[in-house]
Amino acid sequence: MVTDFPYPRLGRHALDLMRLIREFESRLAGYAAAGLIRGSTHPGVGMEAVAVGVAIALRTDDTIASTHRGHAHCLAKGAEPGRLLAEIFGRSDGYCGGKGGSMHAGVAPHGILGTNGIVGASIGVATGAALAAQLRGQDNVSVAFFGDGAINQGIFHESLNLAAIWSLPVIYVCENNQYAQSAALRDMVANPDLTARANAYGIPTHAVDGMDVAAVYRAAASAVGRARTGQGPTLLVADTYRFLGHMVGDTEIYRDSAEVDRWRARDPIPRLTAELVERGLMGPDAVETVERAATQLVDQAEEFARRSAAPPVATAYLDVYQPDVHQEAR
Amino acid sequence: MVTDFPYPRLGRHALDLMRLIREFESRLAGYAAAGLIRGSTHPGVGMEAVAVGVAIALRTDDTIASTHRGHAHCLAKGAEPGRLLAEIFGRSDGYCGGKGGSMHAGVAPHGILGTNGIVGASIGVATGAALAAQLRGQDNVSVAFFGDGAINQGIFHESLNLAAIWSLPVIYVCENNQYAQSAALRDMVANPDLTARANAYGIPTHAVDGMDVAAVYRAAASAVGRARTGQGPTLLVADTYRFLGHMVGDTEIYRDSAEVDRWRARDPIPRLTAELVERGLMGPDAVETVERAATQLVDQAEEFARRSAAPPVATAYLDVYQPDVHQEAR
Amino acid sequence: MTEHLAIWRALNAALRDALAADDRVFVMGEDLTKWATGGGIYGVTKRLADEFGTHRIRDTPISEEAIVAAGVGAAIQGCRPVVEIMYSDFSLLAMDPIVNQAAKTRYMFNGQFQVPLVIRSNGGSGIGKAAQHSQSLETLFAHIPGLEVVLPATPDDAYGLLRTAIQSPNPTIFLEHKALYNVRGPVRREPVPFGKARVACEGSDLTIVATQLMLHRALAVAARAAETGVYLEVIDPRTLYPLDLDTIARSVAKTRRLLIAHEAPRDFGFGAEIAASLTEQCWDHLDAAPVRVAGARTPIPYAEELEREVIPDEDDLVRAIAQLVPTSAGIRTSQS
Amino acid sequence: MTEHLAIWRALNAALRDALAADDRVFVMGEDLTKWATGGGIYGVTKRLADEFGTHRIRDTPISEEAIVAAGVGAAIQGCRPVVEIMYSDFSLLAMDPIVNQAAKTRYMFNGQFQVPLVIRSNGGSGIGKAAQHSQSLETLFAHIPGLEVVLPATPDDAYGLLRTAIQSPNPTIFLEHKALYNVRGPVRREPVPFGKARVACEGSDLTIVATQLMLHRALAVAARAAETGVYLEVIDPRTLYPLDLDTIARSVAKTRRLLIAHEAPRDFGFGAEIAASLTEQCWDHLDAAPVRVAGARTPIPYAEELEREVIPDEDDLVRAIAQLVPTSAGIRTSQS
Ligand SMILES: Cc1ncc(C[n+]2csc(CCOP(=O)(O)OP(=O)(O)O)c2C)c(N)n1
Ligand SMILES: Cc1ncc(C[n+]2csc(CCOP(=O)(O)OP(=O)(O)O)c2C)c(N)n1
Ligand SMILES: [Mg+2]
Ligand SMILES: [Mg+2]
Repeated sequence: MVTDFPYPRLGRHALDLMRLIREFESRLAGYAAAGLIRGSTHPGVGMEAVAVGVAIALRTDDTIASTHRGHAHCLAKGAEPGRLLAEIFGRSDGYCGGKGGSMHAGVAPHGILGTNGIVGASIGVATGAALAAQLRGQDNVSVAFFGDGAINQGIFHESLNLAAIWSLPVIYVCENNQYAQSAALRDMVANPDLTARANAYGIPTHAVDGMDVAAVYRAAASAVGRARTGQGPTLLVADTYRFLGHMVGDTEIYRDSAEVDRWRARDPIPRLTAELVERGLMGPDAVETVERAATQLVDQAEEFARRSAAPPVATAYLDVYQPDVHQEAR
Repeated sequence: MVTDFPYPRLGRHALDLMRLIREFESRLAGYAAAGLIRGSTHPGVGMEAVAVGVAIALRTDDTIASTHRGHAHCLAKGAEPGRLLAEIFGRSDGYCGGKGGSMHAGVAPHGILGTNGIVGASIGVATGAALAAQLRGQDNVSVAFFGDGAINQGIFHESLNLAAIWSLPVIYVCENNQYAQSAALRDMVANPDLTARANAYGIPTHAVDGMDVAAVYRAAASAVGRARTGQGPTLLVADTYRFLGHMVGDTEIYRDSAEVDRWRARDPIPRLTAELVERGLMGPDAVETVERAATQLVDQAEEFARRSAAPPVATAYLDVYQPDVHQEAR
Repeated sequence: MTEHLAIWRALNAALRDALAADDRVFVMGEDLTKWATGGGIYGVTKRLADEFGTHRIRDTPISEEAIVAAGVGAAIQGCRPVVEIMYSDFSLLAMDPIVNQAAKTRYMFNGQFQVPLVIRSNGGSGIGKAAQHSQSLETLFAHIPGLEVVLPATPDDAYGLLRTAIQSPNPTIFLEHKALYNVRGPVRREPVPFGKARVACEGSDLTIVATQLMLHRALAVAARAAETGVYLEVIDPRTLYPLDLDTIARSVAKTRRLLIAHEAPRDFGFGAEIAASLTEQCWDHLDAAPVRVAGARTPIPYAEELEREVIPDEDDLVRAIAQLVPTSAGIRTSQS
Repeated sequence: MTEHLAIWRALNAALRDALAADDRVFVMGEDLTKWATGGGIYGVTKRLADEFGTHRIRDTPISEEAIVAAGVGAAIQGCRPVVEIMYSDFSLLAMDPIVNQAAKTRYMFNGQFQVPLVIRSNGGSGIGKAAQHSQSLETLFAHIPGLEVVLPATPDDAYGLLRTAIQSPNPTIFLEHKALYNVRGPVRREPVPFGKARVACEGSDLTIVATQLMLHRALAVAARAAETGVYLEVIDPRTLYPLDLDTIARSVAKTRRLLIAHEAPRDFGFGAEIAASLTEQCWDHLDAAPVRVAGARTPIPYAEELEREVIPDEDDLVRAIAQLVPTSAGIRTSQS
C-alpha cells in the first residue's frame, strides 16, 4: 500500500483536474437545454475524486475503460476538454467525429478505450486489455471504471474470476455512488459490503473514501503497483455520490435533498483545497486562480466545440469495416 | 438445521433410489455404443447422493431445474425410468415424445422443469420458479442443480443476487464434482471455497459432503425449511465426484486414475448400505435385494424404451407455438 | 366516445387493464417505480405500483439475463410476467434465456410447459441515443422459432397488441419505438389479434409495407401522393411473427408493385423475408421487383446529421416510389 | 503435392500456421487443451498447446460473455484473439460483447480502434445434439453491421478462410459445421478472400446457392441431375458478409432460375436476403421467382426421425428443383 499522497508533486494537479471536471460537468445541463446535446448525458459532479485519484496513478500507456458517466474519466486521463465537448456536441472535431457522443467517446493516444452505453461492459473490455498487456509482455495496466449498478451484471462476475485465475494486470474501480439510476444500492443487494464480492474470487480489495482524492490515489497506486509487477487484479470500492441527477432531466424523486446535502458536505474539492492550503502548498488566494483556470479552460472548450462543424454526412458510412471496401462488396 | 437423517423413514428409500440411478446411468455407455442414444450423454455415476439427498427433502409440487447431467435429478424427483429412458432413446413414449432427449427431459407432474443443455441456465429458471411461488402465495420451493463449472457463468451471479434481495424460496445446489468437462476446478477459480460466493450476496450457505446422502439431506431439508417459511435462498455446495467420464466417449486424459480411485473409495452407496445395516434397518442379505430391484427396474425400463415406437414425423411441427395455428398463419 | 391517448399512455392502460384482469400478471424491470417519469424510462409503468404494489411492479437490479430468465421460470410456473428491458439493445444480454430457453421450452418438452412471457422494450433511432441505444433488432427475434414479434405503431395497436401479448401462451417480444411514444390517437381498448396486418391507407398504385416510424413516414408520403393522383396502399403488418402475408399478397395482386420500408439495416433484415415471400406468392402479379428502403449497414451514429443520413426519410421513400411508379414523379419531397 | 485433410485438421493447420506467423495471435476457449480429442470439442486445437504453450492456447472457465469481451479488449489492444465458443448456441450468451462492443467499436470511435477478433464456433444439426446445440445462427450475425460472417464448407475453404479471418482487421464470426468436420479434401494452404463466392459446380439450367451441409447435398443432387442431362450450377457464397452477389447474378443471368438452400429456418433467414437482392438485380433475367429450401420453423428436435424431418434433405432439393426446372423430373431421389 502506498502510504501517502504526494501532495507536493500531485496535489495541485489533482485539484486542477477536479475543478476542470466540475466545471465541465456542471455546464452540461445548460448545453442540453440549449439543444447542443442530444440523447442522454450523465454528469459526474461530486465523483471527481475517484476519476482523478485513479487517473493520476496511471501512465499514459495504461488504459481505462469507462461508463455512460465517463467524461470525468476521460478528462482525468488526459482528454482535451474541447475535443471531448465537441464529441458530446456531435461535431466533426470531436474525438470520434461526432459518431460516438457522450456514451461512446474514446481517445486512443491517451489509452481511453471509451465510455460505454452498456452498464457493465467496461469490466469485460478492461479485462481483455489487461490480457493483451500480459500476453504481449508489456507492463501497462488496465482500469475498469463501473458503478454500483454494474456489479450485479454477469460480466462483473465472469471477468473478475477470469482476471483472478490469470493474474491479469487490471484494477476494477467500483464507483459506488449509492444509486443506479433510481435504484438505491441498499435495495439492489443484500450485502452492501461490495468488497465481499472480491473475496469470492480471491481478489484483493479495498474500500476507499471516494470523496478523498488522496485516499483514492493511495489505493489506486498500490493496486497499480501490484498489477504492474504481475501480482494480479484488485477491486477498489470507492464510496461516493453524484450531486446531480442520474442524467440531465432527472427529477430525483428517489432520494431526498437532505441526503444530497449530507454528501455535498463531503465535497472532495474543498477538502483537497483545504489540505493543500494547510500544507502550505497553495495560498488561500490560489483558490480563485484554480477556479478561474477551470472556467477558462471550459470556456475555450465550449468555444472550440461550438465552432466545430457538423460532421460531413459521408462519414456516416465510414469505419464500419476496414478497409471500407466491404461497403462496395455489397 | 435439521439435526439428523431419518434413517428409519427414508434410509431404504434413499438407497433404492441411489441404486436405481447407479444402474440406470451405468448402462448408458452401452446403449450409446449400441446406437440407441444420439448426441451427448452425461452419466452421473458417483453423484447419486446429491440428487437423492436433495430430492427426498422435497415435495412433489416443489420444482427442480436440472442440467446436462440430469437423469439422476429426474429419477430422484420421481420420473419413471422407462419414460425417461424412452426420451433418451428419442422414442414416442419418452416424456417429451423424443423431442428433447437427455439434455431436455422434463416431467411436469413431478415438478421437473427440465434438464438443460446450457451450463448455468438451470439457475435462472429455478429462480423464476421461486418467484412464481412467492408471487402466487404458494409454499412450494424451487431447486437449481448446477455444477462447479456453472458457477462461473454470469447467470449464477445475477440470480443469487436477485434471490437474495427478494428472499425467494430457492435452494441453489452446486454439485462440485471437481471438474467441468476437462477443466479442473482448481484451475478455474482462485478461491476454491465456493461458499465464499454466497457471502458476496448475503445468502446463507453450507458446504456438505456430497458422498454422504444423510449429510446432503440434512442440509437440503434445512434449506427447504427456510425457503418454505419465507426465509429466502440458500447455497449448498456438495463436494462430489463423477466416477465416469464427462460424457460417453470421454477418455479422461485430464485426470489420473489414482484420483478416481480415491473418490471411488468414498462411494455413497456402500456407505449408506453399511449405515443401514449397522443401524439394523436392513439385513446384510437385503443388499442383494436392493441391487436386484434396481436391475429389474432398469431392465423393465430398457424393455419399455426399446419397444417404444419412433415419434411420428408430424410431431416435429407441433408445439412450437400454442395453438399450432401460427404455423398456418405463415 | 373513444379515448385519445399517446402511445406510452395506451401501453400504460393496457398494463393496468391486464394487471386488473388477471392476477397472474406481474411486471418487472429496471427503474419502473421511482424514475423521473413516474414509471420506467419512457413512463409506461407510471403509477402502476401505487395501484398494484411493488410486489407486482418490481424494480430489479441491472441484471438483464437473470431478469428474463426469472421471467421464463415464473412463466413456466403459471405466472404471466411482463419484463421491461429498458432499451432493446440490452436484450442482447438476455439472448440465452430468450432464444435458448423461452423460445424452445414448449417444444423441447413437447408441450408440457408453456412460457407466456412478454418482453417489452423499445427499439429505433432518431433521438440521438447513439449506437448502443438505437438498434432495431426485430429481425433477430423473428428468425427464432418459438417467438412472437410485435411492432406497434399506433396507440390503438399499442394497447390492443399488448393485451394480446399478455394473453398469449407463447413468449412474445414486444418492441415499442422510442420516437413514437408521444404519438397520439384513438384507443378502443380492444385486443388486437396477432397475424393480421392493418391496411393503414388504401390505394391502387403501389403497396408499401412499413412498420413503426417508417409507417408514419409512408403515410405522410401517401397523403402527399394522393394530392398528385397517385394512390399508395400502406400496410402495417403489426406482428412480424405471425406474419400476415395474405393481406400483403391481396394488395400486391391489386397494385402489382411492392415496396418495403424498415428502419433496421436492410441487409438480412425482415424486409428481405417479405420481399422473398411475396415474390414467390405473387410472381405473376408483380410488374417489378419488390424494392426495400431500409437502414444503412452502419451502427447508429450519434450526431444528428449522421443519424438522419443512415435512416430512410420521406425523401428516400419518394425516390423509391418514383422508381416503382413512373407516374409518381410529382410527389413533393419534404423540403419542397 | 496438395495435402488432403479433414476439415477439422485443416482448421488445426490454419491455426498452427497463423500462430507461427504472427505472435499477436492467441486462442482461448473452453476445453481446448485437455479434452479427449486432444484439442477442443471437435479437436480443432489439437496439440497446439504443446507447440505454442498454454499462454497462447488458453483454457477458460465457462464464461462465454467474459471470454468474448476479453477477446474484444485484447483485440483493441493489439492482439489477434481467436475465441472458440464450443457450440454457436452458446454465443447467445455473448451477444453483448459481439454485437454491442465488437461490431460497433471501430465505428463508434471513428476508426481509432479496431477489433481483429475471430469467434470460431460450430453450427448445424444432424447428429442428435438437440435444440440447444444445433442451431444455425449465421443470419443473426449477418444482419449486424460491423461483423463479417464466414461459413466454410470444404477443407480448403476452412483453411483459407480461417487464415483470412485471423488477418482481418474486423470482427469475424467463423461458423464451422459440426457434421462436416470429417469431410476430407485437398488443402492448398492459401488464404481465401472474403466476399468471393465459389462456383462449386457449373451448370446452365438452374443456379443453386447453398452453404455447408446444404452445399454438399446440392452437389450430390447436381451430380445425379447431370446424369439426366440437367445441369445445375451450384454456388457457395462462403462468406455471408461480405456477400458476393455479383457471382450469383452472373449465374442467374445464364440460368434464369435461382434456388437457395440453407439449414437455418427459412423465415427471416439469409436465403431471403439472397432471394430479395437477386430479384432486384436480375428481375429481367429471372424466369421464375427464386425458391428457398430451408429449415422448418421449429427448434431442432432430438429424435433422428424428427431431426431429419425439419432439415432439408436431397429429396427436398430434388422436389424444389422439379418445381423450377420442369425437365428435371427424372433426377433420382436419394431412396431410388
Ligand atoms: C445493460 C444496461 N442496462 C441498463 C442500462 C440503463 N442504465 C444506464 S446507466 C444505469 C444506472 C447505472 O448505475 P451505476 O452502474 O451505479 O452507475 P451510475 O449511473 O451510478 O454512475 C442504467 C440502469 C444500460 N445502459 N445498460
Ligand atoms: C453455456 C455452455 N457452455 C459450455 C457448454 C459445454 N459443456 C457442457 S457440460 C460442460 C461442463 C460443465 O461442468 P459443470 O458445471 O461442473 O457440470 P458437470 O459436467 O461437472 O456435472 C461444458 C463446458 C454448455 N453446454 N453450455
Ligand atoms: Mg451508481
Ligand atoms: Mg463439474
